[in-house]
Parts: sequence; C-alpha cells; structure tokens
Amino acid sequence: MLFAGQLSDEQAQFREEVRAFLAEHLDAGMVAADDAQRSMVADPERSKAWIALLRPRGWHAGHIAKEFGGAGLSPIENYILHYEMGLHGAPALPPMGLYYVAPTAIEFGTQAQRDEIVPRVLDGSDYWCQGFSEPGSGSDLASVAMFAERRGDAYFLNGSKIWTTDAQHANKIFCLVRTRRENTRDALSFMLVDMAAAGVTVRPIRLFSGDHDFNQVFFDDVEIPVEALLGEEGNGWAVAKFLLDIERGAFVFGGRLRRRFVRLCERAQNCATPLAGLWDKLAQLDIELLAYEVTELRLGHAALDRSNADAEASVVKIEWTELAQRIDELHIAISGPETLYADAAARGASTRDEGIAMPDWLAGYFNNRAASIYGGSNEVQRNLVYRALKQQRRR
Amino acid sequence: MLFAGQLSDEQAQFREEVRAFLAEHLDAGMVAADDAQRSMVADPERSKAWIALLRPRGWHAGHIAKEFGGAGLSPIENYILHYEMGLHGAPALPPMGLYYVAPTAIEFGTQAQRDEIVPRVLDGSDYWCQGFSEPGSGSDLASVAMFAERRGDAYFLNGSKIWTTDAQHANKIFCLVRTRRENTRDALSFMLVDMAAAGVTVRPIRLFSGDHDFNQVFFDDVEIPVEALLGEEGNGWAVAKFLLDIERGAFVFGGRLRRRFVRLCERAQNCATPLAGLWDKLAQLDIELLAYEVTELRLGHAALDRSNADAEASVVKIEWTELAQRIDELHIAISGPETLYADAAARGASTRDEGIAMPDWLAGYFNNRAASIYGGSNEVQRNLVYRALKQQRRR
Amino acid sequence: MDFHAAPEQQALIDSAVRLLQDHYSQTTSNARTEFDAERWQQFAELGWLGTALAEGNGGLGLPESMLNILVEALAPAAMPEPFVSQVSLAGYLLNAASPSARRDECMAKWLAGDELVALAHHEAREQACFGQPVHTRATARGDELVVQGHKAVVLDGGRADRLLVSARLNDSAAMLLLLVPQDAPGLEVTRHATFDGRELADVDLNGVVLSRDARLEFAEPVATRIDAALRSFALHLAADSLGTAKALFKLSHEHLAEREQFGVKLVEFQALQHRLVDMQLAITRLESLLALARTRSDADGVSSAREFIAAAKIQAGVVGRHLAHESVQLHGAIGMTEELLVGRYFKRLTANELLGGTGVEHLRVFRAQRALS
Amino acid sequence: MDFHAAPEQQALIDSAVRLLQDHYSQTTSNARTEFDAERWQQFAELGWLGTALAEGNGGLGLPESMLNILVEALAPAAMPEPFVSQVSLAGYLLNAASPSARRDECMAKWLAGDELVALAHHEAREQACFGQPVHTRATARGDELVVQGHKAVVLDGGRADRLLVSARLNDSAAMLLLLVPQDAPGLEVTRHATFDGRELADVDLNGVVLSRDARLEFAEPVATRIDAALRSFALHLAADSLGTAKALFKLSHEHLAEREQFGVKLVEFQALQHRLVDMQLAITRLESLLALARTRSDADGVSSAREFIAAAKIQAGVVGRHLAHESVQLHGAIGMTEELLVGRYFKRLTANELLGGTGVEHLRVFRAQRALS
Repeated sequence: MLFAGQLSDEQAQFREEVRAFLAEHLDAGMVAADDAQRSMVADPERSKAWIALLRPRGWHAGHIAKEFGGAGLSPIENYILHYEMGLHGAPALPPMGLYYVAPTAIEFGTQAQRDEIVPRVLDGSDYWCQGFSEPGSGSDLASVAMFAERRGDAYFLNGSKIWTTDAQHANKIFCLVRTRRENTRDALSFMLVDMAAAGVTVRPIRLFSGDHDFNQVFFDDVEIPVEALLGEEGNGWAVAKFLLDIERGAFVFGGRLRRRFVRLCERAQNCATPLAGLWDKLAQLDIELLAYEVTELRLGHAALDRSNADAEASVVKIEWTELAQRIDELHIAISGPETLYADAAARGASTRDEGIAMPDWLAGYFNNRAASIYGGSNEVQRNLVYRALKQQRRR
Repeated sequence: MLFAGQLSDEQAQFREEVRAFLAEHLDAGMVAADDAQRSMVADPERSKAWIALLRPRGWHAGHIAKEFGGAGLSPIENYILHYEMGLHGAPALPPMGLYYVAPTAIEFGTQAQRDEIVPRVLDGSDYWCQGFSEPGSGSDLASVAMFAERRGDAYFLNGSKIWTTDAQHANKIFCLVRTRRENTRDALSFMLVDMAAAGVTVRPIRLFSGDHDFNQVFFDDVEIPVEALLGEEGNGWAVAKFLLDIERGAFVFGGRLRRRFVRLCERAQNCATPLAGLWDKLAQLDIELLAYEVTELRLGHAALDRSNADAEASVVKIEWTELAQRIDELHIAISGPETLYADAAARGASTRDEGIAMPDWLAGYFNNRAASIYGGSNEVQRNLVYRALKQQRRR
Repeated sequence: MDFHAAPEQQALIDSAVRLLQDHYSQTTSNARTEFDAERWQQFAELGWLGTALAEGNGGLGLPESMLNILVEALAPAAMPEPFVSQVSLAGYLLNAASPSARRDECMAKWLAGDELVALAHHEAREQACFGQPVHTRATARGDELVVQGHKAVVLDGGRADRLLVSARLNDSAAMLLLLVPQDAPGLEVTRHATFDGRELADVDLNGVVLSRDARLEFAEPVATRIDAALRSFALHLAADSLGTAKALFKLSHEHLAEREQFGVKLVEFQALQHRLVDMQLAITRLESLLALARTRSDADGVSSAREFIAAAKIQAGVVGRHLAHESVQLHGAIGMTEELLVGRYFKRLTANELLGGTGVEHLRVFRAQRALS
Repeated sequence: MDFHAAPEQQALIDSAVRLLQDHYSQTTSNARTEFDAERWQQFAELGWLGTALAEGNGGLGLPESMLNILVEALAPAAMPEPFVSQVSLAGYLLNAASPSARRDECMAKWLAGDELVALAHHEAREQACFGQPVHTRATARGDELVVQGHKAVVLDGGRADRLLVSARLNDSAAMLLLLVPQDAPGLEVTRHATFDGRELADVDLNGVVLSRDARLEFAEPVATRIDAALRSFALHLAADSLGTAKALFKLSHEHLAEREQFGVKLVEFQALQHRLVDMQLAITRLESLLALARTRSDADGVSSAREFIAAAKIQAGVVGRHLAHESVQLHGAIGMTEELLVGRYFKRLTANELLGGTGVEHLRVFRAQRALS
C-alpha cells in the first residue's frame, strides 16, 4: 500500500513477482508458526526450510552480488522483497551468516577465505553466531578482554563472550578478540572460530520468560590456526565496524511491524470487552507506523550514500524497537485476563521457545523488551543521534 | 471531598467555618474575574480587596503567629483554608510580602526591622517584589553579580535583577547582592530596597502572549542605608535559603487545580464536537489530580518536619506544574477552533493582562508554560530530587 | 490524617520484612514457584490470614488498610503462596457471611492455614471483572441444590479445598454463594499455572448436588458482597504492585550505582538520573492514591470507595508498566534474564494488571462514578 | 521514490530562503503583524501564488507537493501574509472552477496579487471542520439569487476583496459556490485578529442579491471540491507546522549550545541532549508522514489522500505541541518573552492545530478511512 504510485514500472513488476512467489510458496502452517513464535530471533529449522525455497532465485541473499551466489538486488528491490516477506509472515532469516559474515568475508577475506566461507553460508552448511559482547563490557566494545595469544602458527583463545544469540545452534562463531595487551583499538583482531573446537563451551542464559535466545560462550585455551584471522591482526576494529554498519540497510522491519499491527487490530475487532479508548491509541499507532515505514525507506534504504548514515541507522533502531514494544503492550491491554491462560497450541513454535507456559503475545511482549537493549541500547543510540546533530549544527 | 472522614472534629469545624465565610464574602464577580485572569500571578487590586475581607480573622496571614498579627493556624488548618479558597475561586494572594518577607523578617530581623516591616506587609502598606535572578544567572543564585559597595553608612547598589514579578506594582524589593568580590557564599548579603530610591528603574518584559508579569530592574548607584541589610553582611545566602524554603508549605495548589479541572469538565460537557477519546484523558487527569492532592498534603503540609523536605518540595513543584500544563493543554483540544476568537469579556481581568486578544484559557495555557521554569526549572527540581534519592540510597 | 506509619502498622511491616529476609531472599527470578505449606502455616500463626477479619470470627479485627499495608510489605517476595487472593476473596466473604455450622467450620480451617478456599464467580476468561452476568444455576430439588454451570479465572481453584460458587437460584435473579468441596461429584476443575507462579482454574459444575446448608447467608444481597470482595481484591493487588514497583526501583538504582560503562558509573549520567526521578514520581503518585483508597475504604467500606480503588488500580497498572519497562531497560541485557528478580517482578506486575479488573475496566468504573462523560 | 529534493524543488526552496533572509529576519516575536501589500506583490511576481494552478489558468502547473515544499520553506517567517490559506482555499477552488468571465477576471486579479479571495464555508465557530451542514440559502428570484445565512471562521474574510460563499440552492440539497464582493449590500463582515497574527471573520449575509453569474461552475459537485480545498489546506498547514517545528529545533539547539549554567554549556547535559534527540525524532516522523501525504496527493489527488493528510495533520499537532513546549522549557524564562521568535512560533503552531480541522476531527476521519473501530 505504501508504494502505490511510487514505484517505477520495473519495481512494481518486481513486487508482483515477489507477491506471486509468496502466494505460491508460503504455506499457512509456516506463517502461523512464525506468528506464534515467542522469540524475537529467527527459528533455525523454519528459516532453513524457507531458505531452501528462496535459494533458486537467490532471494535468501538478495543483497549479495550474483558473482558470489546472491541475487544482486538493488537496495529498493531488496527492501521490497523483505517488506513483502515480513508483511506476509514469511519466516525471518538468521542474520549472522547471510547479513554479517558473508559480506564481511567478501570485503576483508582472502580469496581462499571467500571461497570457503561464502558458499557455505549461502548453502546453509554453516550457521554462525556472534562473539562481540563480554561480561561487564555492555555496548563498550573497545573494552573487549578475551585474549588471543600467538604461539607458533596458532592462536590460543581465553575468555568468554556473552549474549550470544543461537550459540546452541551454531557451528561457527566470529569473535572480536584482543591480540595485544595495550588498551588501543589496534590491539583488536577479528577471528573465525569453529564451535566444535576443544575448549569451547556454551552456557544457556534463560530469559525471564524462560525462553532460550542467548548464551555465554567460554573459551578455554582454544587453539585456532592463524588462517582463522579475518583481515589483518590488529585490524579487528575496522572489520567489526564494517560488519556493524551492514546492519543499516540489511534489515527491514516495516513489513513485520505492519503485520503485527494488523493482527492486533483483528484481535481488537474480535474482542468481547468494549475498548472505546483503545481505538484512538490504535489509530495513533497506525499513524506512527506509517511514519516509520516511510522513515525506514528514506533513511535506511533509499539513502545509503548519505553522510550521517550512522545516526540514521540509530533513528531507525530507536523507532522500530519502541513502536514494536508499544504494539506488544496494547496487545496485552486488548486481550485482558485471557492473557493469564497459557495457550498450549502456541508452545514450541520455535526450538528456542522453551519457557514458561503463556500465550505467544505475552511471551513476545516480554522477550521484545530486549529489542531496545541489544545491538546498542536505545540510550547509546540517542547518544549517537545527538553526536550527529552536533556535527550538523557546526556545519 | 478529599477529607471526608479524615479530619478531626476541630478540623472539620474549621473547614465549615471557612466554607461559610466564603459563601458569605466571596462574590461572584470576584470569582469570575479570577477565573478569567490570564496571568498566573495574583492580581494586585483584586487581592487587595480580598485581603481586606480576610484581615479581621487574620486569614490573609494564616501561617503567621498571632503575636505578629497573623492567625497562627496549624499547618493543616492553613492547608484547609487555602485549599478551600482555591477551590471556590477566591483571588490568589500576592506572596512576596506575606509569605516571604514577613516570615523572613521575623526570623532574621532586628526588633526595629520586625516592628517596621511586618505590620506594613500585613496591613497592605507595602507591596514587595523579589530581586534574586540576574541576566545570565538563571537558577544559579551563587553567581549573583549585582554589587553593593559600602561607603560610610550606606551601600551603593549597581547591577540589575531580572524576571521580577510585579516590579511595576511594588514599592519595595528584596535583593540578594554581592558585598565582596570573592566568589564565595559569604560574599552575599540580603538587602531591602525602596523602589522609589533614586537610580532604580523598571523595564517591562512582555510575555509572548503580550502580557506583563515580569520586569528587569536596574540599579544605578542606588544609595541605601546600612539598616537595609536583613541579617548580617555576608549572611545573605542563609537568609535567601530560609526564604526559599518557606515556599514549601506556604503554597497550596490542589484547590486551584481542582477548580480548573472542574471548569474544564464543564466545558467538555457543553461542547458541541464529540470528544469520545478525550474523556479517557480527562479521567486519567482526574486520577493524577487526586494523587496530587494527597501528595501535596502528605509531603508539603503534613510532613513539614521530615528530613528530605527539600526534595519533597521539588516533587510537589514538578507535579503541580506539569499537571496544570496538561489541564491547560486539554482545554485547547476541547475548545477547538473557538479558541481562535478573542473573548472580549475576558480581557483586563488583571491589570497585568495587557496582551494580545485571545480567550483566557489560551492565554492561561501560554503563560503557564512558565510554571515549569520559574522558581527553579523542573530540570533543576529533578536534579534536587535525584540528590535526595542518592542520599536515601546511602543511608 | 497522619501519613506516617503508626506503631502498630510499623510492627506489622517489620514482621513482614523479617519473614521475607528469612524465607524469601532469592537471587534468581524463577526460584521457588511451588506453594509452601509450611510458609502458609506461618502466615496463619502470625495471624496474618485474619488481619481484617472480625475478632468475633477469630481475626485481629484490624481495618482493611492494615491488611493493605501488610500486602505491600510482603510484595518483594513475589511469593507463590496466594496470600492476596485468599485474604481478599475467601477471607472477605467468609468474614461477611452470617455464622452457621458450615461457615464456621470452613472459616476455622481456613484461618488455621489448614485449608484454602477459592471464589468461583467469573464465567468468561475475557471478562473477569465487575457486574458480569452469572449463568450458573442452582436448582432446588427437595432438600438439595443441584448446580450446573461453568466458571473461569478461578484463582487458586485447583489447590483450594473448597470453592465458593456463585449461582442463580432456580430461574430467579437471586444470587447464592455455595460452599462446594473440591471432591464433590460432578465438579471438574482444570488447573492452569499462570506465568507469574499463581494458579487459576476453569471449573465445570455438572449437576453437583449440595445439601441446603452449603448456602452461605449474608445480611446483604450476595451480589453486593461478591462485588465488595472483588473491590477488596483490586485494592490489595494495587498494594502488591506498589510494593513490587518500589522493589524494582531499588534494584535499578543499585544497579546503576554499581555498574560502569566507558569508565563511568552509569548513575552519573544525568539522563538516567532523571529517569530514576520519573520512576520515583510515579511511585509517589501511586502511594498517594493508595493512601486515599485505604482511608476511604476504612471510613466507608470498599464498596463506597470504589472510585478511589479504581483510581489506585488503574494507576498501579500505569506505574507497574512504567517501572517494569524502565527497570529492564536500565539493567540492560542482564535485566532480561531469569537470574535477577527484575523479570520476576515484571511478571508479577503484569499479572496484577490483568487480575481484579484491568485498567480498561476500572476506567469505566471510575468514569461512571465521577460522571466523566 | 527519491526523497532528496529534486533540482526544481531545491530552486523553489532557495528562492523562499532568500526572501526570508531579505524581508523576514526578525528578532522579536511581535515584529510586523500587518499585511504587507508589497510582499504579496512579490509572491505574485515570483509566481508562488500560482504554484499549483494549471498552466492554462496562468499558474506554474506544478504538483501539490511543490506548493507544500514551498510552504514548509516559508514557515520560519511566521508571516502575517495569508499565503497558506490563500493558495490552498481560494487558489484551489478558483483553479478547479470551470472558466467563465467572472471566474477568469477574479482569478487574474488574485494571481496578480491585486486581490484576495476568502472561502466562507463553515457556519459555527466550534465546528470548523469537514462535512458540517450548510444552512446558508440562495433563493432564485428571477435572474437573481438572494443569499441569507451566517458564516464563521472565515479566514482572511475581512481583508479579502471577494468571498467564496457556499450555499444551498432554494430548499434543495445542491450546493453552490458564489462569488460575493466585499461591498455587496447586505454583507456584514466582522473581523477578528487571531493571536498569531492571522485574521478571520464572521460573516452575515442578510439578503445579499447576486446576479446568476456569481455562481462558479464545477465539473464535479461543489461540496466535493470544497472538501478537497479543505484537505489541501490541512496538508499545507501541516507543512507550515513542520517548517516551524524545524525552526524551533534549530533555535533551541543554538540556545543550549551557547548558554552556560554552573560553568557548563547547557548542551553538555546528557538529559538535555536526549530531549533534543526526541524532538528530532518527532520531526523525522512528521517529515515522513508529510512525504507520504505529498506523494499520495500528487498521485491520486487530495481527496483520495485524505487519510494520509489526516495522519500528517494529526502528527503536526502532536509534534507542534511537543516542539513548542520543549523549546520554551529549554530556553528557560527568555523563551517566554516576546523578544525571541520562540513564542511567535509557539503561537503559530497552536493556531495551525486549530485551523483546517483539529487533531480530534482528523482522528475521526483517519479512523473511518482505516476502519479502526
């Protein structure tokens, strides 16, 4: 709806192609399971099945150039693809390999690394997780303490990473580690580690919903070959920065948010209790969601070349997370005491949903409070936006 | 309503006495004029007429001991008196003389000063204004720059004070001035100045509503006798602090706020446009107003002996100003386009209302934005509340 | 009009705090979630179950406000024991009922902590609030009553020894309150554990046969008394939320004061200080509304105080969400885990909002009482 | 789908900025409040009055979005000249009317900046919105029409040379739009200056006699066209609010960056930085909604874009209040005075919210269009 009259003929045709594809391949059970999923992050099994369907067109890697096995879509096409997938309830794709590792390997990898890493991400052989945060370091990546000591042709890793999504499913992890004791940025390096290596252990961290999204990963004298370095030793900060920058433009939340809002309105329409005052709130949410959809498009996707793209990514992050949380909150208000009952049908929609019995909308509400924390808390995002405003003022 | 079943028999009887008095003496024209007043501060003429009616009982100075000419009411009685006056639309009383100067003179004045100052405040001979803020000093009183140079038996004042309410009506001003060049607190002194003294000039500062509440007062080598010092030279900070502390417990906003809310509801009930969603907002306001009424009573009046009274005064200040502003804001939403018309009848309800033609509720909305700025901005108040929370935590 | 805790109030608070320290100090949010019979016995021995019951009924005869203060003091436990629902629903109704052999026996066992009693009144999951129709029927058959119907959102319905079931007599509008033992033939109770460690049940009554003396008698209409019990429940839930919100505030302040980022204690950031202040202001608002609701409930009874209870319950929801959201946010990722009490309090606050009438429902009550329309 | 300003858009913006710098740079909020005929002539010469008028009608033939961008660029002037109301009400309707001697003459004078034209449509002060009944009657009498009725909230009604008066023909439902000269006998116009320097009027038509050719003809029903003009007005008011909000943001940021308290620049306080960020986020939201409303208005016409115009107008009210309140607060006492532009912008934003349908009204429209109930 957002695009009527706004798309070029080619873009409109592409959207039709996407819609036709979704109508044909997206089965109702898959959609229902995704809607009922309690966790915020992609389900490994369902996303695998969905990727298998997308792979013939390369749409599981729309942003990756054709020469590397992706579809090589333009930013707008990629946006259309992901907006439509989100709107129609397609399973979310696991981002670590597709969005982070593959493009970073293409940018920084040796030819040998590219040849090994990229195909294995695209064909699903490798499932990656991220090793950035450490206990006590929060959003302050420069304080990374995990140490990689060079002995001969190998590094030996000691330390631990925390808030690692999907470490229980992944066979690979990329880590920001310290290769020198100095507290400078060039003391950091970027390494690729096999989760099966001796000395790697995973401790689950349960959310207060009981669900299992995150882990702590311990490294006890884990030996890895020097070839596991991505980029030069001491260049880890640049690699990590590149990887984090990908986030802008890689994710499209508009379609998924719109879907959640539509489902919320359906629930409100079928609600037994009178909700007079809530419809005004729903209308205000709808308006802000419309605003978000345009913002996401113009800041995140139509404007990738802009100079203050960092701040714009922060704006998008703040806006989608806070909108999503407000949608979730209204869901509780609309559902009322029924929320106290566990909905048995909704359990186990993801292999990560192991928690306390409760309806999906409630678990979603709880788990999604993390949205404004992970990937740099919204407080940090506000600091970043302010930094850009300050620079703008000086110009 | 707040007190049903909560008052002692004596207190209940006192309230009946107040109500009977108001029913007898508060005439409708006076009330209508007060309701229509655009300015936030007391009207000199109307308050004078009202004080004349209160004086036989000493209720214009309920908080001042009988020996000094007041009514010597208990804090609760004083609260009841002012709550009821506010609720029934009695003219507000000008605070500078009654609430600030008289109690401060009683505390710090010599016998001669007490004898001269207090009766002249209570009988209305003197009308005081306040000289604390200076251009550029904001809420930071320690940075006061106005200098009083001692030459013989006199001080010579040079500098200026700003945001002085009612300087255009007052015949006296009390000032915090610097008597030594050092930047320490004991360089400050507290002085009482005659506005008629040579070298005093007043420049009106118009609000953007065009109304005239504030002034800048210039002192050009103004000569005052050493007897004009209240407290010792160098003791100005303590005197000023005492004076500002009086604010807590001296003001009762609950009754006035409740009156404004009731008038807002009446307006909503007589409104032509359908306001479905607004009634929920009115209900939420009513709830927070109830909370405020209790908070004002328990923090500001029933608990004067508490150790963190400063922070509690800040809580009261934040709460009443932000509530008042929300009431004003809803008034606009309820009145709609009618607000664009100036209501001729409402003009000139105070001698300070000189501004641009507009309805009283709109001018009130504009002028009342200052409520969260003056007397220490709400940002400063939040800093003060935090300081108390910090101390509480350490205990 | 004294807002300081009176000595007897302080004594009650102190004993609650001691119990919490001895038996409820947990560091993980999913610690004990099972009902502990020993604890319940202790509540009985301390006289807490009978706090607001008449002395003639074996209670302490204290005003509703004292019970409310106790509930607030116990809140940091986020306990699995159903103290709030038992004292305000079962306790309130047993106390209000006229003496009879059945009622006296039931109350004695309840007061001794030997038995639990659950109110089975609501009939639809989505409408667990005030003034909903009761379709359950009790048909007189000789000396017996035959009960047919369905109940929902029955707190403690599974673990209770007896249920207090509301029903219409024959086809009349008259409402009855019937004591039904858990093992009565034809009674089917489906237990549901709630996400915050409480327990509720759906109840089917398929021709449950009761003797006539299963009927509790009241000096006033039964519907009025049930309504009052629900108001009392709402009042105490608001106190539970206040105590929980205060506990969250304390945890959050401690966390910010201890944790460093970029070499600075988090609490030194002014933006976070102001957010703590806004949390405190919200708590102060709820404290004031609860003080008002307490005073008015003591003075005029919970039914007359319904508008003030509604105000407190609505604000408890608003403040509860505010404190829950901010506490998690200020804690960061660790606040999302089950390792801290934060999540446990979050869940408790969420459940409190859904029980005893939601904000939407109480706003309807409030607006009607205050003629805001 | 390019969100950067296109070259022709940028040219328009640049010329607006130049004019502001030359003629509107004021430091006191109550500077010039009188209509300046010279300025108006300049608008005409620059072609601005005809921005969205068809080329055949002497306009530039640019889309509605270009006019909207111009309005946003001119907003920092908070000008007393009634640019927004003239181009969106008078301009829109004259452009839409079928050619006729009367209309052509009127439009030529209007386009040349020699005459102003005001739409007199609303009939009650409190209901200046959409779909309100029109009671004004035009009765056919021979070759003439006799008009009887009352109009309210007529923007520019006092200073306009002619009024566009909506009326029902005889007792039918058919609506007419009549060109009424300011000096017509029986026309009584009561001027009111608004608090933000605009002008509106109440208008009485006491048997005003018009010749038949006073009637403007339209290819579509008159009511549809008037409704569209009101939507266009709302769209441009939202742009005026956006431009004003941006100007306030800039002033506030400058103020905080320059002003010191306790020896520190105010802008160094993190709490204030975050508040600036929240102001910027609000502006971004409004920018996005306006971008949407512009695109949809160009693509499908303002009537079809009504839900998006409603969204933009509602958000303009929300964002306008937010920016106005925060700007005053961040400026402190000086922000309350007439010495800065802050107050002037505050008043303009407040008036914008009240004109062209309030938030309450547009929310009704939005909910109906989006089936949110």
